[in-house]
Amino acid sequence: MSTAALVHVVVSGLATGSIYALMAISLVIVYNATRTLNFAQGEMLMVSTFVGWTAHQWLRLPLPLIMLVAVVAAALLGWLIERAVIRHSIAATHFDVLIITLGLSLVLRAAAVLAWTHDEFPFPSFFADRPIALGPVRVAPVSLGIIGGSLLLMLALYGLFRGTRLGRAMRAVAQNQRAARLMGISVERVYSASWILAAVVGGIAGVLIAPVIFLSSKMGLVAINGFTAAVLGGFGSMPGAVVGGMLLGVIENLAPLYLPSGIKHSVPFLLMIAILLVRPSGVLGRARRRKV
Amino acid sequence: MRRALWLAGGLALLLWPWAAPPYFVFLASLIVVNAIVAIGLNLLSGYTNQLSFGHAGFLAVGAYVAALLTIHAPALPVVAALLLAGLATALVGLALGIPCLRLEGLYLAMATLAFGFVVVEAILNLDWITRGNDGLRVPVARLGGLALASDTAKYYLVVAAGALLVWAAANIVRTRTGRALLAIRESEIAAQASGVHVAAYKTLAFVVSAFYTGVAGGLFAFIVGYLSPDAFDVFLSVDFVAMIVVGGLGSIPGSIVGAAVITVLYDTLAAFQNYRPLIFGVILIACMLFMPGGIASRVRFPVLKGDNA
Amino acid sequence: MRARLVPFLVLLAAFAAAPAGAQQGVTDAEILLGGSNSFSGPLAFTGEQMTKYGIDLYFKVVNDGGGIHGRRIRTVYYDDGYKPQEAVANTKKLVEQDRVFAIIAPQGSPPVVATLGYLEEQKVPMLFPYQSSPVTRGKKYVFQGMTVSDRSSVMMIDYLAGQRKYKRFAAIYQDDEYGKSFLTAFEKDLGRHGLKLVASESVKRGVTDVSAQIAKLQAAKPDVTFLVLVPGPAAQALKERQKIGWTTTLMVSTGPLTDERYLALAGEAAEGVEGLSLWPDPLTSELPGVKLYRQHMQKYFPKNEPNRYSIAGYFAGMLFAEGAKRAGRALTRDSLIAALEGIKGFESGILAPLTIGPDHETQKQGFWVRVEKGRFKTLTDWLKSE
Amino acid sequence: MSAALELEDLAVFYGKRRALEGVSLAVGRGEIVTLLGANGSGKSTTLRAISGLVRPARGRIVYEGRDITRAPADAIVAAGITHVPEGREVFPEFTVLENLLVGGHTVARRDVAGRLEAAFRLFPVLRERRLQLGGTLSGGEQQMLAIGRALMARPRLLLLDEPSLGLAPMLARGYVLETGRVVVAGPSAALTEDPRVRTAYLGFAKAAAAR
Amino acid sequence: MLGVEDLSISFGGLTALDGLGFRVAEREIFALIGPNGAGKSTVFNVVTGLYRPSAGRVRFRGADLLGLAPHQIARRGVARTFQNTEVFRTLTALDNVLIGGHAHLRGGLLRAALGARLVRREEAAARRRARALLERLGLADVAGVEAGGLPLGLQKRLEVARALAAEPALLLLDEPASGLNPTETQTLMALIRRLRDEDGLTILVVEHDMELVMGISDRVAVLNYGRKIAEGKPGAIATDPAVIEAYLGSADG
Repeated sequence: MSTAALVHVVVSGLATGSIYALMAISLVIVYNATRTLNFAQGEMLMVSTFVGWTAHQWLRLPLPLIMLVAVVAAALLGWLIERAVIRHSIAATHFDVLIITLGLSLVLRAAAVLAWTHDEFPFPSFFADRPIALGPVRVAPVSLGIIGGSLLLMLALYGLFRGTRLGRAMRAVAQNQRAARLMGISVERVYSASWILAAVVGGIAGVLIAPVIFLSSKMGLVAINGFTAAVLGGFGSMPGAVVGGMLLGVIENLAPLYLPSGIKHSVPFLLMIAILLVRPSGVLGRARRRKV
Repeated sequence: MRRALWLAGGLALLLWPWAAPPYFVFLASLIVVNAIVAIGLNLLSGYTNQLSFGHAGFLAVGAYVAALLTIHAPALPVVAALLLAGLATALVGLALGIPCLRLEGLYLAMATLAFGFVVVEAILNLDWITRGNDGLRVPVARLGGLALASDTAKYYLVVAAGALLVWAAANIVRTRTGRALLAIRESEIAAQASGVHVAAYKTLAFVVSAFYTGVAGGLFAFIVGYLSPDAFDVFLSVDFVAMIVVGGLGSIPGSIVGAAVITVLYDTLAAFQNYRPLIFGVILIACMLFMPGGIASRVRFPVLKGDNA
Repeated sequence: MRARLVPFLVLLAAFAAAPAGAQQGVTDAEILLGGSNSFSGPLAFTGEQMTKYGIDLYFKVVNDGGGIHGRRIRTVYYDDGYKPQEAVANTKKLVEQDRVFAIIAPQGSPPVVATLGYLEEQKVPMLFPYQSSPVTRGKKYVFQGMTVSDRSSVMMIDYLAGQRKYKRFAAIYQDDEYGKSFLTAFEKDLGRHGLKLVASESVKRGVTDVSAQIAKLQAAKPDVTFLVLVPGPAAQALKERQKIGWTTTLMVSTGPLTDERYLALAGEAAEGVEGLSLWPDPLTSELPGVKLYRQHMQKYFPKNEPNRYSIAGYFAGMLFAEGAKRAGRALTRDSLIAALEGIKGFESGILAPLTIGPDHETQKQGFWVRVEKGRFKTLTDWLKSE
Repeated sequence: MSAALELEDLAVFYGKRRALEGVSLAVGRGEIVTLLGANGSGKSTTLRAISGLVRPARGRIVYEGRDITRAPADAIVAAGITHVPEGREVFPEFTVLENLLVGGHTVARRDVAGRLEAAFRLFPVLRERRLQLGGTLSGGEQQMLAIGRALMARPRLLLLDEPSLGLAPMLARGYVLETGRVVVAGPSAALTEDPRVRTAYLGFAKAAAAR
Repeated sequence: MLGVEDLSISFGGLTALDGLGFRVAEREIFALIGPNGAGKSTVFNVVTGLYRPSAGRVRFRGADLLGLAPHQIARRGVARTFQNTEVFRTLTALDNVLIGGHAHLRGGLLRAALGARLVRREEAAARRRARALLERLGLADVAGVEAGGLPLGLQKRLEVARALAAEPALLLLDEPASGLNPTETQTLMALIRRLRDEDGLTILVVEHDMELVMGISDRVAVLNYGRKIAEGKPGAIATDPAVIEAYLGSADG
């Protein structure tokens, strides 16, 4: 295996890793606000991407507008789900809410099948597949584009969380809901904002990844890698989500190069189990302790 | 009164194959198998609050062990095959349970999810014995000289095993072990302070849960007759979780009712194709929003309770 | 408890497998067929197209034309989501509850294999299962639908190694029954030509990135690389090849893959790919049967685009109708089987003239195509697989 | 007396457990009022009810003439009541600066800098530690941070729950609570002399009687 | 009986215990008092094995408790109640008490599953004992009620019953009187005395209610900022200037 090929494989892994990271970030945003694992995150991404694509089919919109439509659809969907379903289960245990999001994922996927069939569709991309040569190394613009786009989004999120009132409020709610209320933060509004924000991040991730894995009612399954990434990084930690996603993407790509075919496909899961055993709260996670 | 209820129930179970159309005999077997899994899962998730999204993995282990034993040792009576399937799965449960002691809630759910995937991969990769993707034909179960080939014969096997396991589970949950598990669910700290070895009981819950699911796996192998890794995907694990959620966490009768409801629901909805997941999802959500304790919280089960109820 | 059960069990063992009614599923007015298929899970698209838009399409045509010997054909399908245990449950339900005459076009090896034994035991015909493993060969009650992998392999290898003289072959295959059965067949047929696979890489179902597999294959420098995949990953593999600028290999798609869908997904990356085509192009072929199929689709399902899965289902419907017609008014399972076995040189207008032999295979030929400007261009006549 | 805050017959339940039973009290403008009582007597619950963290089952809370009994917590902060909770509850993963800024969540953007400066002037040590994480401060510093944070919103009524942990309370007027009821009320001078207060804290009356 | 020596522990920079030491004699009622945050509950958590101190020793009947797991400590005869009550909320009062007796039952999983006679007999006996305990604590009426639904006062008593079911030698009571009304507190005081006098228990109690502390304790230790600032008979403690200052501030504020 040449170095050039290796670089390509790693870059390609970083590209999918960025998407995993975005998925993980979406999950973590909702988790931090509501302590809920959103099993429907992947399906929300799928639906919003489909909406963007449908707008494209009808109106022949340019790509940036497709992205906009998808993002708006995602935000609406996130808001709707939070207000219509999740808000009513505030008294329920986390376990119950988990089942609710699981039910949501089934409903969304089934609804997507009814609206858009089981078929797979090509999705327009911002970036070309034809390689560009950087010295001896060839990289695909699409990989660089996904990585770049994701990094930009992550940077924007970083700015949002660090620099804005809403971001600070969301972080405060993540640490201590009661204290956040005492600061005059409306926790309910943060819930809504979190679902919307997570959906928007997912919506962007969907538009970025759809040209690669194609648009279909089952594309939401990519979220499972987001879960793995989030766990690897330590659920609740944003930097952890990014690290976990990138790590997963690269390892997933390197495993087939070096490991016998017997175990290469289990690598993400073995990795997850291994990390959980060594660091039960993930690479960058923090353990919580109950007080008596 | 209670005795009369038991008698009526038992009689109904025994006479079912004569009263019901043949397909419903098979369906009833499937319900019982799922009920055994649900009880096992409930002992882990409902009783000790250790969430598992990997029970399809345990089911697979039990199914393959029972099938392989029957293939390679045809003289082995089915009872022994089922017992060994349960024990082998319990061993796997032990191996998974010990490291999982360190994990809580979400992380445990994720680790068990990963376990489910790893089991499927293992079946694929051990293809010299499991035949991987080609799948494994399960021979007819034998009890001494008797071949349990018909659906009715299989039904009696399943019902006998199910009755025994339900009875045992009811005994377990209303005595010391069951109380210790519940105590752990309610407050690990107070349980420790009462002398409950939390780690041991959490592991025990994994082992017992795996045993139940393993035996169910063996029964599953015999009633379905063919095993392939595709049978045991993560959605099956989710179905099991749905069973105990719908039926009621921490309730043995709830597990049985939940298994029956979900199995029958699946069967009824099979013809609705694209609407099936939609309806199923809506039911899950509605159940959680409007009946969070499951069916067990709405219905009083007169039997199977301790004398303090 | 157990001791008391034994007499019951003895009784039941004797009672087992009551004989099924000879004309089950056939009335004066109707023939009832059923199938367990994928309407969810990885093969949902295929399942839906084949049944609702394929088999049922042809049956609509038949029914509107007065049915077969005055009997309309009705179908009932259940979803198994590609899970064998659900296929078993569905099949039992179809046979025992719905009391269907025969099972038509179940899909995927695990569900098909899981129900095979039961159907044989119940003497219920399994008609035209859509899966490529040779497990169904030579069974009395089974008539295989899709060209099985070893036949595809014979056609592909004999053409490429024999006529085209390629020497180095590699494969990227899906890590399941479909992929592995092709891999085994390739090895065997290459062996006949004194060759072997220089590299093979597996891809997991639902994968997001195949860059590592393609990089490894490239390093082995094959002349020909087989794609034993489903449309999504196949398109990904082709795009991946484009990304690394690997032009020195001929990509060849297997029969089940050679399909307009991966062309649509891969776009320009599919240009120059060759493959074994099992079906004429459903959109452009001028064969009389295909034209009729398009007309019928336009009439009954104007919104559904023609594709290879619906044409496969359409063909299955046609074949059943042909068998039932030949069996005459006194349609029984055995008479249907005898009628199907008697089919010789049947002109469907879609495939080459069909003769069903003792192997009970209903499709065994394909032809060679190359992708040019986004369409399959036919390069050969029907190839021989025996 | 023109009361800034008035509680009328307030009752609070946690599930089936009664925490407050008909508490009535008043706080005047510019007044420092202390709630006394043993653990579990309902002091914290009273404050939580005022700041909207718990919903009273019965009774009224009137603040500056407005009924805020059912107002959400964020509206109550915006109305000018802030609450320094028991155990401080600083945000451990926020820096001191961020803790203060989040305290100013309801403050107009242009006023934040001024409020921040005021907090730093009040507790200079917070300025020194402004980039340190809240969770790493010592107990006393955390308390200062908690108070500074509550002052960011420029409250007109400040609720302090056990602000000093054993430091002398500066009393103007006080209420003594026992099992969710007010048992003593009065000016602080009278309270310190009241044997029931001493009993509540040290059981002095009892001990004295025993001698 | 219980000897605590030189105990130190800190959480995230906050020192909770700082070189604390005290001894409790057999059949003594010993109270730990001090303002909130003085470290009283931390002592309990160290003694019962929930926290591991950074320095110090805990000896119980001559054996070192440090390094033992909480359930092992419980099995050696140390039982406790909790400040914010940790009853098993969805279990009945009777089941709560039965769990308290967990360590004294032998019936393992297999025998229980198979309904062995030993288990059935043992269970029946355990239930009799548990009912007797409930009776003794005035909880007989609520034996079948879910513990979480009981009023706080009854939950506290239930915790005592559960602790007693473990047949301990040393009983740790963490703020048993908090949230109780004066009558309930009086009943509680009588109970604690009886436990010592009739059952021969040694009792370590953390409490804010001075009436209770002064009324029942043989000796009292006062903690402030994790240190012991006074120890002695209740009467002496109540007049100790250091103690008064810790509670009410120095006279001149």
